[in-house]
Amino acid sequence: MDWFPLYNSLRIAVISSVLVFFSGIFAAYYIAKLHPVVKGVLDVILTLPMVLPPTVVGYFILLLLGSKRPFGIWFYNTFGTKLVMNWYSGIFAATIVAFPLMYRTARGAFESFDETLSYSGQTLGLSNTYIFWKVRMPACRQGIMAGTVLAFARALGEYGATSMVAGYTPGKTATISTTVYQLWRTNDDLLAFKWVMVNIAISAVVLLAVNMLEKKNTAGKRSAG
Amino acid sequence: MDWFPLYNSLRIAVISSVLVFFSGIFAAYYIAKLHPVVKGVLDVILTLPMVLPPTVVGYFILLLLGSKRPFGIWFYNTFGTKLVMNWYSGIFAATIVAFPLMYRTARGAFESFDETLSYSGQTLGLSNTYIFWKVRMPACRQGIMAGTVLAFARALGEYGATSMVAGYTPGKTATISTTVYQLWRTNDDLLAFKWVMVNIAISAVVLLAVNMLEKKNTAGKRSAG
Amino acid sequence: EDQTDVVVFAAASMTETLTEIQEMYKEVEPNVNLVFTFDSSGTLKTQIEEGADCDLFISAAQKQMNQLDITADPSVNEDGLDFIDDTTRMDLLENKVVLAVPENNQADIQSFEDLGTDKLNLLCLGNEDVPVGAYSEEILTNLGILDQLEADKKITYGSNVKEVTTQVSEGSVDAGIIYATDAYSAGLTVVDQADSTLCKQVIYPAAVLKNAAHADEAKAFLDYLTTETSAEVFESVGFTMVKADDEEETEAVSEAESETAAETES
Amino acid sequence: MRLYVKIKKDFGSFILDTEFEADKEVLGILGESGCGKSMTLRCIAGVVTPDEGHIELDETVFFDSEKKINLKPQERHVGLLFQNYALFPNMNVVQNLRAALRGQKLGKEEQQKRVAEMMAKFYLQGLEHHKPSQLSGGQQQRVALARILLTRPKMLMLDEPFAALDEFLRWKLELELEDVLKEFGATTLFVSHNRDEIYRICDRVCVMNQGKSSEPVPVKELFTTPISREAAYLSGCKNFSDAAVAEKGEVMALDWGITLKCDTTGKEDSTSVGIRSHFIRPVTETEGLMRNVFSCRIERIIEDVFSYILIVSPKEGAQIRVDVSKEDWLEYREQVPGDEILIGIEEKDIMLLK
Amino acid sequence: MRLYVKIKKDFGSFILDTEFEADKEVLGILGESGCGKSMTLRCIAGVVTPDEGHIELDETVFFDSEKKINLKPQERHVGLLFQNYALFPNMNVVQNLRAALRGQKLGKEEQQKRVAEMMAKFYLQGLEHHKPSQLSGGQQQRVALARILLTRPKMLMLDEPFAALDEFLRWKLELELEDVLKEFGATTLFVSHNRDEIYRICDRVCVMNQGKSSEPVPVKELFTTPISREAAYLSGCKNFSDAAVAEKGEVMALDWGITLKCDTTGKEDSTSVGIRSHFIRPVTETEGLMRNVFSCRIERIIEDVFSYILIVSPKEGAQIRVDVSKEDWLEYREQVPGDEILIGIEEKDIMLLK
Ligand SMILES: Nc1ncnc2c1ncn2[C@@H]1O[C@H](COP(=O)(O)OP(=O)(O)OP(=O)(O)O)[C@@H](O)[C@H]1O
Ligand SMILES: Nc1ncnc2c1ncn2[C@@H]1O[C@H](COP(=O)(O)OP(=O)(O)OP(=O)(O)O)[C@@H](O)[C@H]1O
Ligand code: MOO
Ligand SMILES: [Mg+2]
Ligand SMILES: [Mg+2]
Repeated sequence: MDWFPLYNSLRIAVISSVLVFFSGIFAAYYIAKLHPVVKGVLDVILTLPMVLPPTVVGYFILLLLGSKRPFGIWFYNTFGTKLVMNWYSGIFAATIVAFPLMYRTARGAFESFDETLSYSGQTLGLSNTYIFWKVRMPACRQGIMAGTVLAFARALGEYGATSMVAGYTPGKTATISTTVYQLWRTNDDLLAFKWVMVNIAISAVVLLAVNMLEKKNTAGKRSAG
Repeated sequence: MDWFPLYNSLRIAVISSVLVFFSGIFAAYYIAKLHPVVKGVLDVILTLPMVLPPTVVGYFILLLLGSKRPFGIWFYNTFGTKLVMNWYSGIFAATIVAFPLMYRTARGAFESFDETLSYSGQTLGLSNTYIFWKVRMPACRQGIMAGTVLAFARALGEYGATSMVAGYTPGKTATISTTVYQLWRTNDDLLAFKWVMVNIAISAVVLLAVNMLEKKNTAGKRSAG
Repeated sequence: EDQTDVVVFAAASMTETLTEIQEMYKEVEPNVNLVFTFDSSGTLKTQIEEGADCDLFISAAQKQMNQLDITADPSVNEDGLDFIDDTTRMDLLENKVVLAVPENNQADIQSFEDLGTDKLNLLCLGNEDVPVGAYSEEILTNLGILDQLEADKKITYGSNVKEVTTQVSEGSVDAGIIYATDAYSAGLTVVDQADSTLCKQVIYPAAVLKNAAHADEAKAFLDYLTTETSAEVFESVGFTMVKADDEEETEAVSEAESETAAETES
Repeated sequence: MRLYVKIKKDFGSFILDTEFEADKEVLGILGESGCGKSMTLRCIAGVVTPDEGHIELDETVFFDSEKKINLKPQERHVGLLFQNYALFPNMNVVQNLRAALRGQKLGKEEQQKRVAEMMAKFYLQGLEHHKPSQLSGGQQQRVALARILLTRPKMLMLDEPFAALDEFLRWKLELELEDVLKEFGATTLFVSHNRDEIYRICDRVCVMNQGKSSEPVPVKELFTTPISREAAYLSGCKNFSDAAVAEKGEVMALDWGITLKCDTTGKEDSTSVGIRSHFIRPVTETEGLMRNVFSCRIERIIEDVFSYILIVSPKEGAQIRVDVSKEDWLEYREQVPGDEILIGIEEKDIMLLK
Repeated sequence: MRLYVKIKKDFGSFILDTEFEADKEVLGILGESGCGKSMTLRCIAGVVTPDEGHIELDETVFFDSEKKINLKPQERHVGLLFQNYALFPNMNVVQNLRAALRGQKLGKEEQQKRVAEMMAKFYLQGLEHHKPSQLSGGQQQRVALARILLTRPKMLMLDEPFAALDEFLRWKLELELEDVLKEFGATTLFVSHNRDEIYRICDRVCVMNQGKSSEPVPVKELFTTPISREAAYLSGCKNFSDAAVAEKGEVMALDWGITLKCDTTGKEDSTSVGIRSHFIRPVTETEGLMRNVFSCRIERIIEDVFSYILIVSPKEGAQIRVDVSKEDWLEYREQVPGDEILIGIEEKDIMLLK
């Protein structure tokens, strides 16, 4: 068994989860404050990647970043490498597809945050950044974690857009998902199943870790009085 | 333009969203109370559909419900119709694929619920069912809504598993997503784009409605004191 | 030691065979490192069109190859794409289109002709993009039953071959039309094989790309694919080699096929 | 006996271990901040499960760790006023109150009538459609109180029910509550930090100290003859000193460095002495009748509404608080901090404690 | 003038419209539950933005709707104790306190020292690693108080800082707080429902009524000569009646159906009369000196710690509360509810109000 897909999948999933984590949280934070109609419109745009078949999403990404498109040309001229059909192309695919999950979940969490805590932080002279990371985020921990877990799982499982943007090149762009798909498609069900198990193992590790983390943070959650 | 895919997509998305809503919430509610390790294990199982390529998920569903599998045979003998390759087969696909979104998001919301409210409801003699629907759910509204929106979007956008389980028979099992995919694959980009716009319109209506709903519920959210 | 990367875009139906040949080719040409990208021919074509690096393209049908070939009929190559080096283009393999049925064949379908009868409830085809889909439609058109089947909603389209084979093996459909190679590797029961009256020869064309970084190495590998050693591998899964002396004839067929394809398109 | 409670629960850094009985009465629970009062109420209500013990009301066993009985809160029919009110944030005031009536299968009109009645009783008119987040602290507290009374519980547990109210409202609600409690005739547990409230409302008082409860005593007894330093402290006594009975009729108050004369019969093993600030008064030298007169230095003079509070210290001892009514102080009004003053304590006002 | 506040904010059903100044002093804010006290503090702290107005401290303009100035809460350096404490739920006690020191760029040791100091001052030792959810109500309040003092704000706003504390702790913290406030020398706004606390701690008092504030008055003035019924009510007066000055030296207390004799000079337009319950006392018929003596029926006798509370009613009038010290009551101890009793009121104790 060639372990490249594991390595590649992990780096793509981790990097895109990190990207999605921050971009999703910031989008959620700023959008949560807006007027509901504006929110609605932005929601539609940001949730778009969810309502389209991933392959079609991949196609749009390709139209945007392809080597013959302005951005792709500029990137090639500047960095001497193509944005598509490389291992990191999977990052674009996974990031865009996983983004709505983080965004929407984080927004839900932020909107149920008790602003009094943030006010009290402000009157204590704490910077908004500190309040954001040390008060708001931990208080919204559960929602944020749900979003992160979903985004990570989605990034790990992403197949359609990745296969479009990065292609399935064994040893170069293959991820676990595209490998599973190809193996399965070429009737190598056994090996495909092994890779499925690998994916399950990864998500098991992540999910268990997240649950342990949660437990540590919630010792004796009861409100006094 | 034949509007069948719209009709079919809507019924599949709505029915599976409803199924996912209830099953996700109940799973979340009961699992939120368990030991973190048990939770982790269940999480792995319930999040599984996310980390696999949807087509592969569809494949597993087929292995489960297929006409030659015990359950499929039993169903056929009892109801005289197949579970797969029918319009409603898309419901299984969409439900299973969208489930983790609802489940995980709802669990996040439930875990940040202030149990004192539930305690106070109990001492007031309110049934757990009443407390669940009238106190816990509204308090976790933001998270639940996020989950519902994500699940609905996912159900609407579901392509891979649906195509596997329900196939693409125009006028019978075609959904917007499979139609977009087929049209796009056969280079009818224009019509594909029209269907993409239909999908966007549906999600716009849903997301705006949800945002208006939220606004109504959050008049003057500040904690006294 | 300097390694040359030769990038090969190949139809997914060739995954097993090409991977096997890759091992063998290492001994022949140790300095060449073969980098495969497997996908459905349509996806590969899109990727090439969008500027993916590729030296050698092996398609599962003439259509995708023609769409990238400036010398092909403009009704097929609608966008006037000029990607492949026509001089290196060749027909590499032949596949057969077969009718596969579930194990117990409950519907009792024995031939392509049976598809027009009441025995059939549901038939699975690959969509047009999956090359076998185009051939399937040709067969049904030649039998004069395509429109009726569509009107009766007796056709479901799978988006890839595995989908079709799975639907057949799981008995979700009464029959499916696929390649012999796919039926072979999926272990399906084949009841009929399309002859030349039903559909044209199924050809896997190959060509080196015009802007290939390593055109010579790619050409060399393509040549290797036509050797006896490679042929053995291909034939072991049900492919037939297109003989060099068939070349003239094949050319003609491919010409004719382009016309048919053009008709279907409009 | 109507209510019997005996529970243990270990929180690691804090151990709750309490046992008491209550009759058809208002039983006050007094204890320092953090001593486990709220936790005890939560255990009785059934929202926190003790590690072991037995809870019983009116022959109904709520909880028994040995018999593995643990009734659901809903089956206990007790009303608990949570210290943080625990109003349902998504419901407005009327909806919060209506929720409490659900168990009683009333007609819509009857419901409305009862809710309106309560709204009036607790001065909540005009706030019908406010969500809890739109209410002030005191308004929230009143809604919570009204909500609990609407359920007509078999037993009432009030955790600082008036803490967020102004004095006048407090007083009015206190009268209201007393009527309700009478009509109600149920056992009531009453937690308050207000000594006067406890004195006025409660029949007996149970003193808690670091998770441990003591035998309930009649409320007057707590104020007149507390046994422990803890009890005296909670009944509002503000002056304490370690003490030792030297010989019959004499106690050395070690912290103050003075010897007090009083009746020590049966109290030989006392370790503390407590004197209420209201019972110490400045005296002139001529008052020869008093046996306990000491000279102290005035540290601080604080003016209160109807009295002056003096902080004084004996020669080398700890501070003593003295409350003097404004009338009585007139005579001494020239005094300023730093001056020496004589203070007198009557023998009967010296509390010998353990 | 150090603090100047003039703000308006419309909540639909409630309108906040307040204006007051405060010097380097402790300004009490007194007002009924729901009158807008907490909201005013929130506006000053900058966490709620008024619709219009001007807020200024020490020449720094915090808010001016016309000049479009609206400083961030962080730039205002004011400490606000939230009524619900608003402790950070994810941090333990020490972390909550440390957070408050972040602005001050202290060394780690200095930080630890100050935190430890505060923990001791507020009797929080042993709770270092408790999360807010693991604290009792009173413990939470003390942490919140300590946290605010650690930031060394330019101005302090305390919203019922001792509401959840027992009396003894309250008293100790009050002394502590007074020292801090002195050392601090900053303007302090103090919201409390405890009349005595206000009296002891505050220099002046601002009375709020349904969102409107009145001119601050010295605290003693509020208690001795309140002008409005509202002010008298908040200063703890419990007996009011509508009134009309009939002729010079005579006031008709309409609700009680009695006529009171007192000095009406300059008070001819009074509409109410108020009498503190402490200043009404039972009298015997022999006390001929008193000019205001009325016969009332005893409705209720409530025993308090150092006094008895009588609820009495004049012939056909509304109830009156009388507080009698236990000493004074001795003489009347035979009396039971239903009996007639004579009550006397001195002229100087009759407050004529608008
Ligand atoms: N989950 C927990 N883990 C550890 N200690 C806890 C936990 N919950 C509560 N405690 C501790 O239990 C003690 C009792 O809390 P409780 O709320 O019953 O106090 P209380 O008597 O009501 O005090 P107050 O008058 O201040 O409200 C407190 O000292 C608190 O710190
Ligand atoms: N968002 C809102 N919409 C409408 N009314 C509101 C809103 N927020 C607060 N109020 C009202 O504003 C008034 C003032 O509230 P505030 O919290 O300032 O009262 P308070 O004086 O602090 O009372 P307490 O002593 O009970 O704490 C209350 O009557 C409350 O009902
Ligand atoms: O790889 Mo294909 O083009 O689906 O046979
Ligand atoms: Mg408590
Ligand atoms: Mg308030």
